[in-house]
Amino acid sequence: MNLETVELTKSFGGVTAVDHATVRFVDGKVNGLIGPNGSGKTTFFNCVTGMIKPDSGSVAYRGKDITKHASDRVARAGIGRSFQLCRVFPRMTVMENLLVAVRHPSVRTLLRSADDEHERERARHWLRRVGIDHLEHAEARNLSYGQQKLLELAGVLMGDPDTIMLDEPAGGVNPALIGRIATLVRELNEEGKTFIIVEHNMEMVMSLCDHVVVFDRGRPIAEGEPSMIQQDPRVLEAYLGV
Amino acid sequence: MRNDSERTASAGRTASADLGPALTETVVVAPDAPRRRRRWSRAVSLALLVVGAALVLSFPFIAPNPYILSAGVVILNYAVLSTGWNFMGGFTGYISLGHAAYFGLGAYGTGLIVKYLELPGFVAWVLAALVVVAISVPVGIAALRVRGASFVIVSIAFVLILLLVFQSWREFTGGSEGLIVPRPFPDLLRPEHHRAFFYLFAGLLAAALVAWWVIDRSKFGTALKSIREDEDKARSLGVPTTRYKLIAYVLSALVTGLGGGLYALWFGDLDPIFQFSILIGSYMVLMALLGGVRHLFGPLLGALIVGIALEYFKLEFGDTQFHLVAAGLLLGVVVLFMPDGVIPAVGQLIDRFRPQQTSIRDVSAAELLEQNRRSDASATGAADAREASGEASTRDASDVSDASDPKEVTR
Amino acid sequence: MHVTHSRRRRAMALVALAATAGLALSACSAGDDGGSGGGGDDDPIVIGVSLPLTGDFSEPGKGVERGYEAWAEIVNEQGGLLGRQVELKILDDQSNADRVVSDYESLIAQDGVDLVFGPFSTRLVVPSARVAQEYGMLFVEPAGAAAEVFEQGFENLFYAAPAVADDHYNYLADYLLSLPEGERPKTAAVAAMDDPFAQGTAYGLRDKLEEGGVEILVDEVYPPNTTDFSVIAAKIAESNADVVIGGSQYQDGVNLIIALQQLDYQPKVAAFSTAPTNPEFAAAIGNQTEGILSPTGWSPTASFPSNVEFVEKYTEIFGNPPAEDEANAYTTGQVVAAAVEAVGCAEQGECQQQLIDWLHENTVDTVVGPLSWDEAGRPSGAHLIQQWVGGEIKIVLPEDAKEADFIYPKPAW
Amino acid sequence: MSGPLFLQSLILGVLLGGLYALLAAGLTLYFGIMRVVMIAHSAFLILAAYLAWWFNRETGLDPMLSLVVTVPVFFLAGFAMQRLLVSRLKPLTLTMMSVLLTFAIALIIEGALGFIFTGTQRRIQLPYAGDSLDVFGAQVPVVKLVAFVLAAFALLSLYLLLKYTRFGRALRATIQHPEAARLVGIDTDRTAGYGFGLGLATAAIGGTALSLDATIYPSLHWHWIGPLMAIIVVGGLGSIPGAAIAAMLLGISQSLLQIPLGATWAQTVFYVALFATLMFRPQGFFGGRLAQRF
Repeated sequence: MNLETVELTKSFGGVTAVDHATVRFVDGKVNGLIGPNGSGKTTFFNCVTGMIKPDSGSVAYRGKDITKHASDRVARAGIGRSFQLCRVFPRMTVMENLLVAVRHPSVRTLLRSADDEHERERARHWLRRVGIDHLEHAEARNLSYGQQKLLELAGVLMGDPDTIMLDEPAGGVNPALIGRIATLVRELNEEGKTFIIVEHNMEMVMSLCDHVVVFDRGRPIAEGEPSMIQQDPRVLEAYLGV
Repeated sequence: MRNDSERTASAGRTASADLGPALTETVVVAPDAPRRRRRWSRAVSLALLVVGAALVLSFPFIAPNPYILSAGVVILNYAVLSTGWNFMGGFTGYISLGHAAYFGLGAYGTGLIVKYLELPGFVAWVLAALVVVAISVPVGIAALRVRGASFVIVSIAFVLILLLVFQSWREFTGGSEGLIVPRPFPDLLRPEHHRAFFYLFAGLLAAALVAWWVIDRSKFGTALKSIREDEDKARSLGVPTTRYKLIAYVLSALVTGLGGGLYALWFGDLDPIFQFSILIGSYMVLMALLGGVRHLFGPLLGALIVGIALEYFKLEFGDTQFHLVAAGLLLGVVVLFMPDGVIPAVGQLIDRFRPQQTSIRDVSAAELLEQNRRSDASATGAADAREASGEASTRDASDVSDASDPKEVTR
Repeated sequence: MHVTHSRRRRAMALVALAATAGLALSACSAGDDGGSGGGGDDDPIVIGVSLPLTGDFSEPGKGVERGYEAWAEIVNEQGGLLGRQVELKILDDQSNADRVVSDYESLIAQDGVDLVFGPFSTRLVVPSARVAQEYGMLFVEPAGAAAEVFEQGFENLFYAAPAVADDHYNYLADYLLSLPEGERPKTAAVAAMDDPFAQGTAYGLRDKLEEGGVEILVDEVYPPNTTDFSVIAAKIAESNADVVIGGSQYQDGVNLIIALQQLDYQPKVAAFSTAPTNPEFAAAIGNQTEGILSPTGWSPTASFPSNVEFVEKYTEIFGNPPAEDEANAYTTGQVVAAAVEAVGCAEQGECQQQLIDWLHENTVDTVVGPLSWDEAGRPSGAHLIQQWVGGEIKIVLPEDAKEADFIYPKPAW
Repeated sequence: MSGPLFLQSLILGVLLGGLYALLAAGLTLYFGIMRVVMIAHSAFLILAAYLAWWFNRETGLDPMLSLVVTVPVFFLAGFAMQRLLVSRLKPLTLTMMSVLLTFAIALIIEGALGFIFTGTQRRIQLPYAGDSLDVFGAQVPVVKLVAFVLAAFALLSLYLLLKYTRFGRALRATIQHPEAARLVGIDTDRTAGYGFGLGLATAAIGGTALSLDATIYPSLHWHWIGPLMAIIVVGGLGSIPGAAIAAMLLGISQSLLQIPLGATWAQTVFYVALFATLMFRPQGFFGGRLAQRF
């Protein structure tokens, strides 16, 4: 198992966003996490990656407990993530955005110049992969939303994570770009990266994912292959609110 | 370095060319413009650096009288303090209005060590710097647990506490009567004393600037700057933000404390109300912001402008509080109209006069948003936020996930 | 408009500083402007002063300013010093030690004044005396009365008043302790500002009473910027001490008295430094002043010849009679003037040491009587004790100088 | 500590706490509406106190009558400040920059007061300044009681206004969920402006109450801003009842601690409470969950 949570719970005031969620994601696959709006997917993401502290329950990554880890430790353990409304460092250049994400230097190299040709080459590689290498010197705030999504993805990849969690990679971008992102995900998955993707775009989920978990009211209600999920009555109920 | 023709070629390329026909965004970006500017500005800054250093070093000889020289010392002291502040404020974006706390601790630390341990002034100075570091670590750990406005409140509270302690703990600190620090060079006449300290302050400033510069271009600096841009994002990329912020905070306290200690040795009379005043702390912020927190020489430039202006106002309107009004107005103008400081503002002004830029990025980015606008509520929210802020950073503000977000987009 | 003039000149020099920092050469020309003051015989003698015209000590600071101005006007009316007119350059130090130093530095080094007078308040006297010392200037001051002033090893400093702070209440202490057993106060409460002068006066009395067997029930210190006295007053009221001693400047004394009144505390003796001699004191505490005591180095009715002239001329100039701060400032002027007239010079350099030497060896007649100093600049006299009697403040001690009888115990306020 | 002295200090503490509560309520109101830490709040407080003093000196009338003018003027000033200045700041850096902006305003007010009224300490001379009431052997100063009643009345009015009026509902909606408020047709910008005005109006009332029994000088506001900041953090940023409770508790603690510790050390109670709150319960003790993030 790649990543699993046991009885993970988080509530805000009276609202329980994640409710005793026990979920397993499969290593080496593209995992999908779907569910209606407000079903707690993003909060679940945030709990797993240490952005917020869960009230109870545990998270384990490749057999190690990471429940209490702060988000930077989670990242260094090999889990990279993107944000629902993509987040880049607006007033840094595209290149600098990537250089932030290098696997973190030891104390000895901390004061070395960030202008490290080796890291730069790696950064250019990822920029080429996502297709924005011509923007290397542009400030991130001047990029279009779609370009920022690609930049964010490149930044995550720069940290060389084994597992990549994407929060709505298709949200707010045009269909052409969605196709490009999907292709990239598949390529990277073939190269050995595990993906966990929250997505509303059913077409994308169904075509891309190997394994899908369905969330409703803060807990998983179904999981399995996409084709099976599509026919699951509980899923239909959750989505249609019957 | 690639040659020019190659760069020009890449400049002409559009995003769509790279992303294939599927992507219709037409963002034209000129990647060579920043580079050319960088080279140009590097030459200019080098020239300015040489001229500036020469001016600073020769100042004690061209200063017409000891008073002007002492004003020069005060301004160098301000420059040290605001550069010290900028280790924290500039890199991480954590604005401390209470940095006078470390100025005061450095000064009082030096004075008290001389008084009680009877060590030579400069030994006391170094020891006091260590004391400042020792104090700043726990305070930093506590203060950096919170962000934004709470951090500002904590920083103000810290300096107010120290003021109370140093006023009240009379047996130890001398209370409101202040503390007299003996001169390290008792044989020097006053003008010579000023001159010696002018060079000491200049040396300290140079050391602080070099340290800032080293960090600025280091991996550490890049990580700190990512904290300034978006702390949660930086963490999610694996930057150990807590530790890095603390290091920056302690360094900042150290430089400020060293400035305070040197001030104590130079000035000789310490008074808690002056050493621990919010006003001194706010001058540090004003100077750094005015010059530009992202620039090595920003705080120095700000110190020069504000320092001279303060002296001018005190002399011209000395029997009134007019200098406060002036400082307040200046701070207000900086905050409202040029939050990035003078240096970028001047840079933009120069850009306006230089030949046609190839970049039409801003316009196209906005147009693009228009195109990309969808019925999707979250995406629309993002576009709104970007338009409102004029910046392209967006935040996840939907779901209940806002609890994880430090700097909610507030409308 | 001499003040404005001086400001402009100094401002010019600052512009020069800016120019030096920004461009390069132009500062040199400003140097000639500042370096030396008036050298010729017809030039006025320029006297530099820095005073707290704003901030914690602004009230007494302004009194000192009026005293200096009156002195200059009276001297000039009579033909000046050494046949030259005198001119004051007064700067505001905002009650800050850092300002006072840079003020004197600029007055001496930049403006090249011929003489300096001291600032107000002990806290500011020490740093400014050091500047003066390092430039070799004579430093006569009207307000640095605390013991520590004279322990800094200054050779150029002279305190222009009859007694140092600790001795201000000597007559009162002697009087109270000489009362018969049954009437003598048995307990006392002290509240003093954390200021060397205020503490010096209050603790002088406290220590003498304590030696005489009076029990000290409350002993509080508050920082100069304190405005809320309700709890200090509550403690004093709770102790119900016979004597209340306030080591006050002005506003703090007023606030403390009001807070004590609010708690309906009625002592037999209420002694406050400085505040009760202020002209606005009575109105500020609702005119319930009867019996409040204060030491003073000076009395408007004292018969020293120069004093009569001072009170008369001052009243003419300002429309109301002077108070103690004004008199102390005037005394400072008299002391310096006596030295200048005797030595025959008034300029920076050699002359200053001659002035200093002369003052160490001679006695000067002033509005507070003849003054002479020890090697550290301590005067060797005692202060008078005044009391509010029938709506006016009058000298009640010592016996031979009294204008009214001592009221004891103090009536309710 | 003896019984009567304790009672005395307790009463003084309650009277002080009432004033703190009113002022902290205003401060936390701005924060709730706009995520703005209004450093200039206490400067406006001192400004109002000066206006009351000046009014009293010029007319000889009771300083409380100056409220008729200062409250509406401050309300408008707050509205204008929000609409013209604060709303110009970029949302991304709003919190930090608003701190600096309001700090600048505080400096301008302090400087202007010094410029106009000089740095001399001022105090209103009231005929009943020294009067007091006897309550179980403790003396309750009449002026402090008047100031307390004024503050309590203002705080109660604020509470009723927020709780029961249409405007209050709009304001609370704006505080809790600006987007949702906008969706139901509330003009949130305007409402935020009114909220700011309301905050400044509390400063006007607080300043007048303060002027009755305090010595004022231009830089006095620094003495107030620290405790007020501490109060709103301890009470939970944005929570008015929290601010009021914290104000009362801290005011009483300060007053009681002054007896064993002395006036200066007692003031540290605010900062100790502040740091303890941040260490152990950054969201504040009485509601609000925003502290850590702002």
